[in-house]
Amino acid sequence: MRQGMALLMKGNEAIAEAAIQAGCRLFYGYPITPSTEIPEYMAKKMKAVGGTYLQAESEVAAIYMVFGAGAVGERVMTGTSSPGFSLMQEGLSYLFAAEIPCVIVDVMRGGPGLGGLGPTQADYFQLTKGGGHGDYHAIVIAPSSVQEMVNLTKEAFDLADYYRNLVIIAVDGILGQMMEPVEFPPSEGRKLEPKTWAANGAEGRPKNNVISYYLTPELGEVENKRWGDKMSLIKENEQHFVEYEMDDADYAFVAFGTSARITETAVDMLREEGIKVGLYRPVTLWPFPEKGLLARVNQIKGWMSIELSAGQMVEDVKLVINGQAPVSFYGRQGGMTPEPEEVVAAFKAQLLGGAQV
Amino acid sequence: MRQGMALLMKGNEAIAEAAIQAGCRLFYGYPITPSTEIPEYMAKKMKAVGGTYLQAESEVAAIYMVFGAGAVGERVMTGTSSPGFSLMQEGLSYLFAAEIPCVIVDVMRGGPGLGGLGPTQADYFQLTKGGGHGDYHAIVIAPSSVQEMVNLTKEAFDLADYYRNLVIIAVDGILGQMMEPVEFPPSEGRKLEPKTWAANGAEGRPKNNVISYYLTPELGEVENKRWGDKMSLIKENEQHFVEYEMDDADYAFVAFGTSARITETAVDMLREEGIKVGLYRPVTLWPFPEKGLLARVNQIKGWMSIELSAGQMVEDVKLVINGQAPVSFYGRQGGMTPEPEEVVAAFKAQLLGGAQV
Amino acid sequence: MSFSMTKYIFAGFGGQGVLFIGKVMAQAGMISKQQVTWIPAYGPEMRGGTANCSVIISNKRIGSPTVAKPDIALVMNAASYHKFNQSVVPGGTLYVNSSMVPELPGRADIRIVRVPVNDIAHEIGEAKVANIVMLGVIQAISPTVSDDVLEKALIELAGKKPELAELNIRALNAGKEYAKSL
Amino acid sequence: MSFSMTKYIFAGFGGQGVLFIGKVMAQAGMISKQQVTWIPAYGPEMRGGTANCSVIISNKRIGSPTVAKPDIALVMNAASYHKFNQSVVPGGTLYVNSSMVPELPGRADIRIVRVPVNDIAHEIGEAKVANIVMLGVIQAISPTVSDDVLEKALIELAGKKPELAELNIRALNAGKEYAKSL
Amino acid sequence: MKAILTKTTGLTDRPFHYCPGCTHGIIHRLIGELLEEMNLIEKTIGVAPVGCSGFCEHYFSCDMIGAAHGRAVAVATGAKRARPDRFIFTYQGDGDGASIGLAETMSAAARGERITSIFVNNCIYGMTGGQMAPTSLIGQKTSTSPYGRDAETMGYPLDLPKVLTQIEGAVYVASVSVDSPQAIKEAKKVLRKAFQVQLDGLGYSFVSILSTCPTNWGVNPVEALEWLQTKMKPHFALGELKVPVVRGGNES
Amino acid sequence: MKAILTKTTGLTDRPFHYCPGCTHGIIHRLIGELLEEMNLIEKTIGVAPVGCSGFCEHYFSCDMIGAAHGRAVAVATGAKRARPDRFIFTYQGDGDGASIGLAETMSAAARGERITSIFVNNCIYGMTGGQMAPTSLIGQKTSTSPYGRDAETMGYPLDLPKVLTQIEGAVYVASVSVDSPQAIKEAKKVLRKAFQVQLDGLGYSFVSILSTCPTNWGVNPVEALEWLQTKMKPHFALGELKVPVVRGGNES
Amino acid sequence: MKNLVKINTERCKSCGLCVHACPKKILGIGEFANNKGYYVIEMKDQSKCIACAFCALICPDLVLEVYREEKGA
Amino acid sequence: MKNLVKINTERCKSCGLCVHACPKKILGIGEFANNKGYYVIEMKDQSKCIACAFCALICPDLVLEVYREEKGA
Ligand SMILES: Cc1ncc(C[n+]2csc(CCOP(=O)(O)OP(=O)(O)O)c2C)c(N)n1
Ligand SMILES: Cc1ncc(C[n+]2csc(CCOP(=O)(O)OP(=O)(O)O)c2C)c(N)n1
Ligand code: SF4
Ligand code: SF4
Ligand code: SF4
Ligand code: SF4
Ligand code: SF4
Ligand code: SF4
Ligand SMILES: [Mg+2]
Ligand SMILES: [Mg+2]
Repeated sequence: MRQGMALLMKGNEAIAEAAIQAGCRLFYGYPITPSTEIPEYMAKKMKAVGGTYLQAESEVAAIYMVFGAGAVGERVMTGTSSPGFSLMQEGLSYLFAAEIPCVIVDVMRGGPGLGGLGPTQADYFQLTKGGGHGDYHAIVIAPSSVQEMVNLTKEAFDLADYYRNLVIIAVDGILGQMMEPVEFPPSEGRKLEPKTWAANGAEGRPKNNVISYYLTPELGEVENKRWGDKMSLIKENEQHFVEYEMDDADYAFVAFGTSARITETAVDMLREEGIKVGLYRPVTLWPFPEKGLLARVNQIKGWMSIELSAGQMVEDVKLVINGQAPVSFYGRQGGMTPEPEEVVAAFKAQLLGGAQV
Repeated sequence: MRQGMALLMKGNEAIAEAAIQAGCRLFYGYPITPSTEIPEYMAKKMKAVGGTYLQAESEVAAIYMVFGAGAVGERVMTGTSSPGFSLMQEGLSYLFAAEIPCVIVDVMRGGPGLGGLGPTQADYFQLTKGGGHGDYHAIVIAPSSVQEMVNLTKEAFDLADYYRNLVIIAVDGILGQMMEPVEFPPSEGRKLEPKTWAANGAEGRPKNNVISYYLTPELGEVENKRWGDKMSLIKENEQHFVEYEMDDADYAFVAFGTSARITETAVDMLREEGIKVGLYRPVTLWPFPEKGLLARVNQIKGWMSIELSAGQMVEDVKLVINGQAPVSFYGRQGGMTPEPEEVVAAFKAQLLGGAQV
Repeated sequence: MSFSMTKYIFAGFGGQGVLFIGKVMAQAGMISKQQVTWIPAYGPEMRGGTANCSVIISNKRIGSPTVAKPDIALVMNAASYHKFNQSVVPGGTLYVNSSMVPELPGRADIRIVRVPVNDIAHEIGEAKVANIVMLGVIQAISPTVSDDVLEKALIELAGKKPELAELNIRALNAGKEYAKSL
Repeated sequence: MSFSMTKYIFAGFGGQGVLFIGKVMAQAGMISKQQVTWIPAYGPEMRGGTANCSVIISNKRIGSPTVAKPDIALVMNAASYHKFNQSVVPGGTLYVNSSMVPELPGRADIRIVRVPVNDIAHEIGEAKVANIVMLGVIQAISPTVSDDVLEKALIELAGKKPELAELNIRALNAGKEYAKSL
Repeated sequence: MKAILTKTTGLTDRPFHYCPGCTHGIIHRLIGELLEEMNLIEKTIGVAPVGCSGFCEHYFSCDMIGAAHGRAVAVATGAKRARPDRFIFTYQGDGDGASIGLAETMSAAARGERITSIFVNNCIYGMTGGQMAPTSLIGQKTSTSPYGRDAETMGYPLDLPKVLTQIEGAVYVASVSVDSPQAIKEAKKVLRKAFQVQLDGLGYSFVSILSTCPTNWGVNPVEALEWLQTKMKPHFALGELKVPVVRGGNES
Repeated sequence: MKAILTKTTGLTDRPFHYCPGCTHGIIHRLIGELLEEMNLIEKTIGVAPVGCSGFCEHYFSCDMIGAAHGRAVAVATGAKRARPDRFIFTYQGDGDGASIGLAETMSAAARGERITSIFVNNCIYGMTGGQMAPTSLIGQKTSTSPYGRDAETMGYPLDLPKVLTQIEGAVYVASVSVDSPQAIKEAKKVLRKAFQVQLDGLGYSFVSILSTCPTNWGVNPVEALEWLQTKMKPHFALGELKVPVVRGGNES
Repeated sequence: MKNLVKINTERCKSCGLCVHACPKKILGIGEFANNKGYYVIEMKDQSKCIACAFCALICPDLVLEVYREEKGA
Repeated sequence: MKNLVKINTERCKSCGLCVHACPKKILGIGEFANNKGYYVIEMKDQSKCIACAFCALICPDLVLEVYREEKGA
């Protein structure tokens, strides 16, 4: 990898390369469009760095291979797309409960069911509310450019190790397939504790168990409270977002990933018409960046969530705004993406026209 | 089954018996505590009625066996508990997209991970927001007594056939394991169309395909819109709830299943102290019964959601109340259940004390 | 009719049949047209671990089916004694299997009834009916259903095994007998 | 520097190399320090189905990477002509592979350039460089990057195959040549 | 004129979406012809996989159900138990049936489900663009074994039919190919027997068919036939590997 | 005094939660003893299943990972690829390894993963209270086969070790039992070989151990031993079913 | 004898399998491309055709139908 | 000879497997119940013990340890 100089790369490949540069030497996965460039890149590049690409027999097996590698304390990743991601839900719940650090990529495609190969963001609920059983959350990161896919992938591994929590990188099919110029600057990374908890062989120390069960409800509640405290800490420390033209905005869009890119153009178009509008772009989907939104509550007259879905994130926006301003929504589904012109029109109809979804 | 006269039955067995009485002749499942009495009852009773109990090799296989039986137009059911339910998420998304009627029981236990065997309601998000990929919803029904498990199970099969939508019966481990007297009154049932769409052999008609994919994003959007319209219709017609002491209430609890039973006692205790409080009990978790809540918005000074989780349904309550009154929460986790006294204390501290979660 | 509700906990280790006698009480309550609930609970061990059930018998609708503070608790082994001894409501009754629970400094605000049920069962010649013996003692001292209803419940639950029903009723009476001596 | 953004769509059926020439344009844009995006799209067929890619070259940050209304569209087969002919912005240019797309009543508000690229490629002796020939025509008529940058891009993408680069550049020049005749 | 070979009513008129020379199309035709010849079109329910053949619902003239990747056998089981009077087949790729769906295939075999699985083995994941399959050959270069499949780290090709012969409920197990007109005729014979085994209610019948993937093998369609003959055939047990002890097997 | 048999350091002091007479405990002891004797305690990572033995993390003295039901082999694979220098075993029930985890077991075998699976076959789902297992015998009454397992509708018991012998990457496959002191000694020998096969890096080693479930079989512990001997043994291939062609197998 | 091979050119994908399979080598890829852009198969000498149907047997895309002239027709 | 079988009564579950396995039939279920409520195993005649360790081999709960008296000790 020619460090420091720009390369034209697909988002999926950029994630894979960034993972390797972040010290990930284990990738377990099962091919699925539109995420397959990730395993393919790993299959090609892991060899040279002495790492392992292993094709699992299924996504279920893949996520539990990740479980095993994470449990022994190694950096590990898998990547998939919506249907495969659904098959991993039990595993995600287990990974959380066993507090195993790992990074999972979901390159979202058209659903539900087998659906289609087009880009969507319709796994938002599944990603952020816990598609698996029980009270848990993964840290969910949503880049919106290939360069950000590089930067955030490196950060994802640090977050996972720092909090002993699974981290999901959520992108739509366009970001996974799109090529943009990208650079790989050498990065610092966080200070991390040694993984003394790992089950990697009890040499000269008491044995470690990495497990996800509790023997009594009393213990179960203690564990759940401890996990709850950890999630509160993450909520406190790790809300990330980017604002575009927000400082003097009267109205604001909320969008992530590709829809944020499209909306950014819509903002430019509206600004050209002299309408003061901005874009609030969540970079973490969980924790949802409430703080930044709350800071704007008194300023913004109306909000509009733009999504490649029937409207999922809009619920989190409403939960934060809590009735203090209208919150509306515009989206496309099934693999379709809105044009900036549509977003502009929807904005005028719903917010300037005062209508509300 | 001695019709008309009361029997002492476990909730799980009551569901199984009700399913058979509703004409379900196919049960595919994989054992898991605390839901196992369902397959066990089916294994015992299906033979006599010429039905089939088949033990699948896994929950993944079970849900796709359900897919096959539903696709040919027969009434079919499966039952599981949280970890097994997580393994079914891909299947649920497929069942929705293929519009296959079926009934699935989730007897919730302690999570996340392997967790424990105690009762919880911590799968609420997974149940109602779509634990699988894509924009979809299952109809989710939450009985709170063994008798209701009978009545609603029969209704579940009608709902599934009527809307060609999967229906989930969600109960916690207590309801599954608890014995209460129960009766099986003969029931009418809805008027239902013949299943002309079913793939059951193209005798004297054009062939049928039961599929869950679309070949282009354009078609994908058309399909998703159609599904969206169906979900709107269900939202319009099928919001169900039960009110307890609500008519003159100043404050209200929101709770379902076992926590509703516990809260009912808390309401009695508070009423004895002269505090005007009531209980709003959602019977459908999806569609969440917004209408009934909205009808009380101007009446109720403060709401409190009581759950066997870290607080999941409370988000849906907040989305409806939308800032017009404080919405607070109290819950227990990991298999623990609150005592009515705790609920009373939490209510006084958070709502009478004015504090808010 | 006035409001009456009785809450029970039956506890012991697996195989001692505590879930069964709870079921008998619930069945009896149902036969006498009361509202009833029965909830089992198990420890993590596969067998020989602790098990218990909560039973409520009430003449009005039962809200919460869980029992934190039983009016009547039955403990068949030491572990269960330690787990539930404190939870009995003041004025309530704690029935203790004295064959397995050593004499211990007990609470003053509840009645503690110690019964050597294993030994009594031994005399009957069936170790496994110790639980029914204790049920007899309870029925004698703090009944919530009539004697014949309780017997009816035992017979119904014996299903197609009359000899079993007969044995159980013998054990029940042995318990009632013993109660007289208290 | 003033704001300039050019949007392309390159369409044809699989195997005609439309994704590749899109990539060449993007690479060239990047070499000339522009912002670029490249997005592929495939039809449902495994092979021989339609494929296309959207490319944007801009001197300022690119928001939306999707291209609904291209400034420049290239269609290598009839299906693609029908799909994209209407979407070209008024004043834009539509490049048509006349070896495969019959003469059709076209739009008056855009420039339509018909090139028999298959035949030209045939003359070069390599059917599969028809796409590069068309790239040459585009470069001659509506360039967004300099000639040498475009050649540099072709060479970079040929990687370790100089003979391939050489062939491509021959095709490119053939295209430019033909453009003169237009 | 006497029709020697004409289009079967077992297939619709919809053109196949497969790559030029892909033998999935030949296998489709054989199944369509048998459905017609055995008079099964109206009593058949086919189950499609996810894979290149994932759109075959549109090609067969019978009712079809589209399963999830790897779950065709589970879907077929659910359907057959619901309608034992129907003829039910699954059409699956090697990734679908031998990787993600391996437990389903093996378990249905163990249960002796009265269904027929047609397993199209092309040693690759075609649909997703040529990744390694459980059946990929040692040394075979794929997009996820770019340096060739190496037994040390990626294991050995799984010969599923051979494994299935060890399972009691799998009563008819055969492995054929479609690389020549003669082989195609033989494949049809074997498929007919497999169908008959189900109609006779004898148990699970499974036919593996070696098939080509010119696109992902990176060869032209004719070379692909040779690749199949010279590279694939030596590595997989061929022929009727298991026939019913009772009647059904020796019919045709 | 000379110690003939004393508690191994391979096990912790925590009392087992198993039912009286359940032979899971015997198998635990054999593994613990081998970990000690082969000096593996500090370099071993064990993977526990979900099943009655799902709490065995607390019994073995080595590091342990608790897998989900059926996924122990996948977890072990992930761990072994991460730490090839470690000795890694899975301990699984018959439901865990032959039903929900069947694809994982077979696929790891096909890949020749350098791990050792100990498969405890008691013909039942013990943990969940006695439901039918893929290994349950014809006619066996369980809570989900209350009228006895019937081959017509529920299929035949799956003899997993026999099937695994057909898979190239499975280099050591054996089936033993623990129903007598002699059998227990034999079982230990076989386990030692299986461990050695992994240490020699030869491939996947799999040991099936016939075990009792007095509780769910509804017999007392001593009767359970007889049940195993008279009912189970006739239905499963026993002994060393497959040994490495190269060295490793004939060590002890 | 005069046999007939009917060619449904729109379905042809120019794969060449029939050319390869024909024992008489009378099939070939022609100059004409169909709407999909494939240069379709063409019969070079129908008179040599023995109606063995190898071509139709191996054609993956149902392009070919083979008829034999009846005796004394 | 005088051998020794150590019994960790608190772990005993009264399953009887050792009783069944002992060739000398010198083990039996006793009268004393441990805290778990199990009537624990007891040694009826240590002097007859041949230290074959069958009991310890078959005991599933690590209750038994077997020692043999060294020659000339
Ligand atoms: C759960 C899930 N995982 C992965 C995929 C992606 N996928 C589609 S088909 C396929 C494999 C195709 O190979 P094979 O089954 O051999 O069929 P072929 O295309 O080769 O005929 C994969 C991995 C998917 N659709 N769903
Ligand atoms: C996904 C999932 N499905 C089902 C279960 C419930 N369950 C726990 S153990 C078990 C099977 C136990 O049988 P086996 O594997 O043979 O082990 P044994 O208890 O007999 O030793 C089942 C079905 C679970 N925990 N998770
Ligand atoms: S990719 Fe391979 S298997 Fe798929 S259609 Fe093309 S040639 Fe056939
Ligand atoms: S249930 Fe069976 S397998 Fe489980 S511990 Fe008890 S006896 Fe052993
Ligand atoms: S029928 Fe035979 S001879 Fe005639 S064209 Fe076809 S293959 Fe050639
Ligand atoms: S085999 Fe069929 S598709 Fe291929 S060239 Fe011949 S006619 Fe065309
Ligand atoms: S060592 Fe042998 S003889 Fe002594 S008690 Fe044990 S089994 Fe009996
Ligand atoms: S075998 Fe062990 S547990 Fe069983 S009775 Fe003997 S000593 Fe006790
Ligand atoms: Mg394949
Ligand atoms: Mg078992």
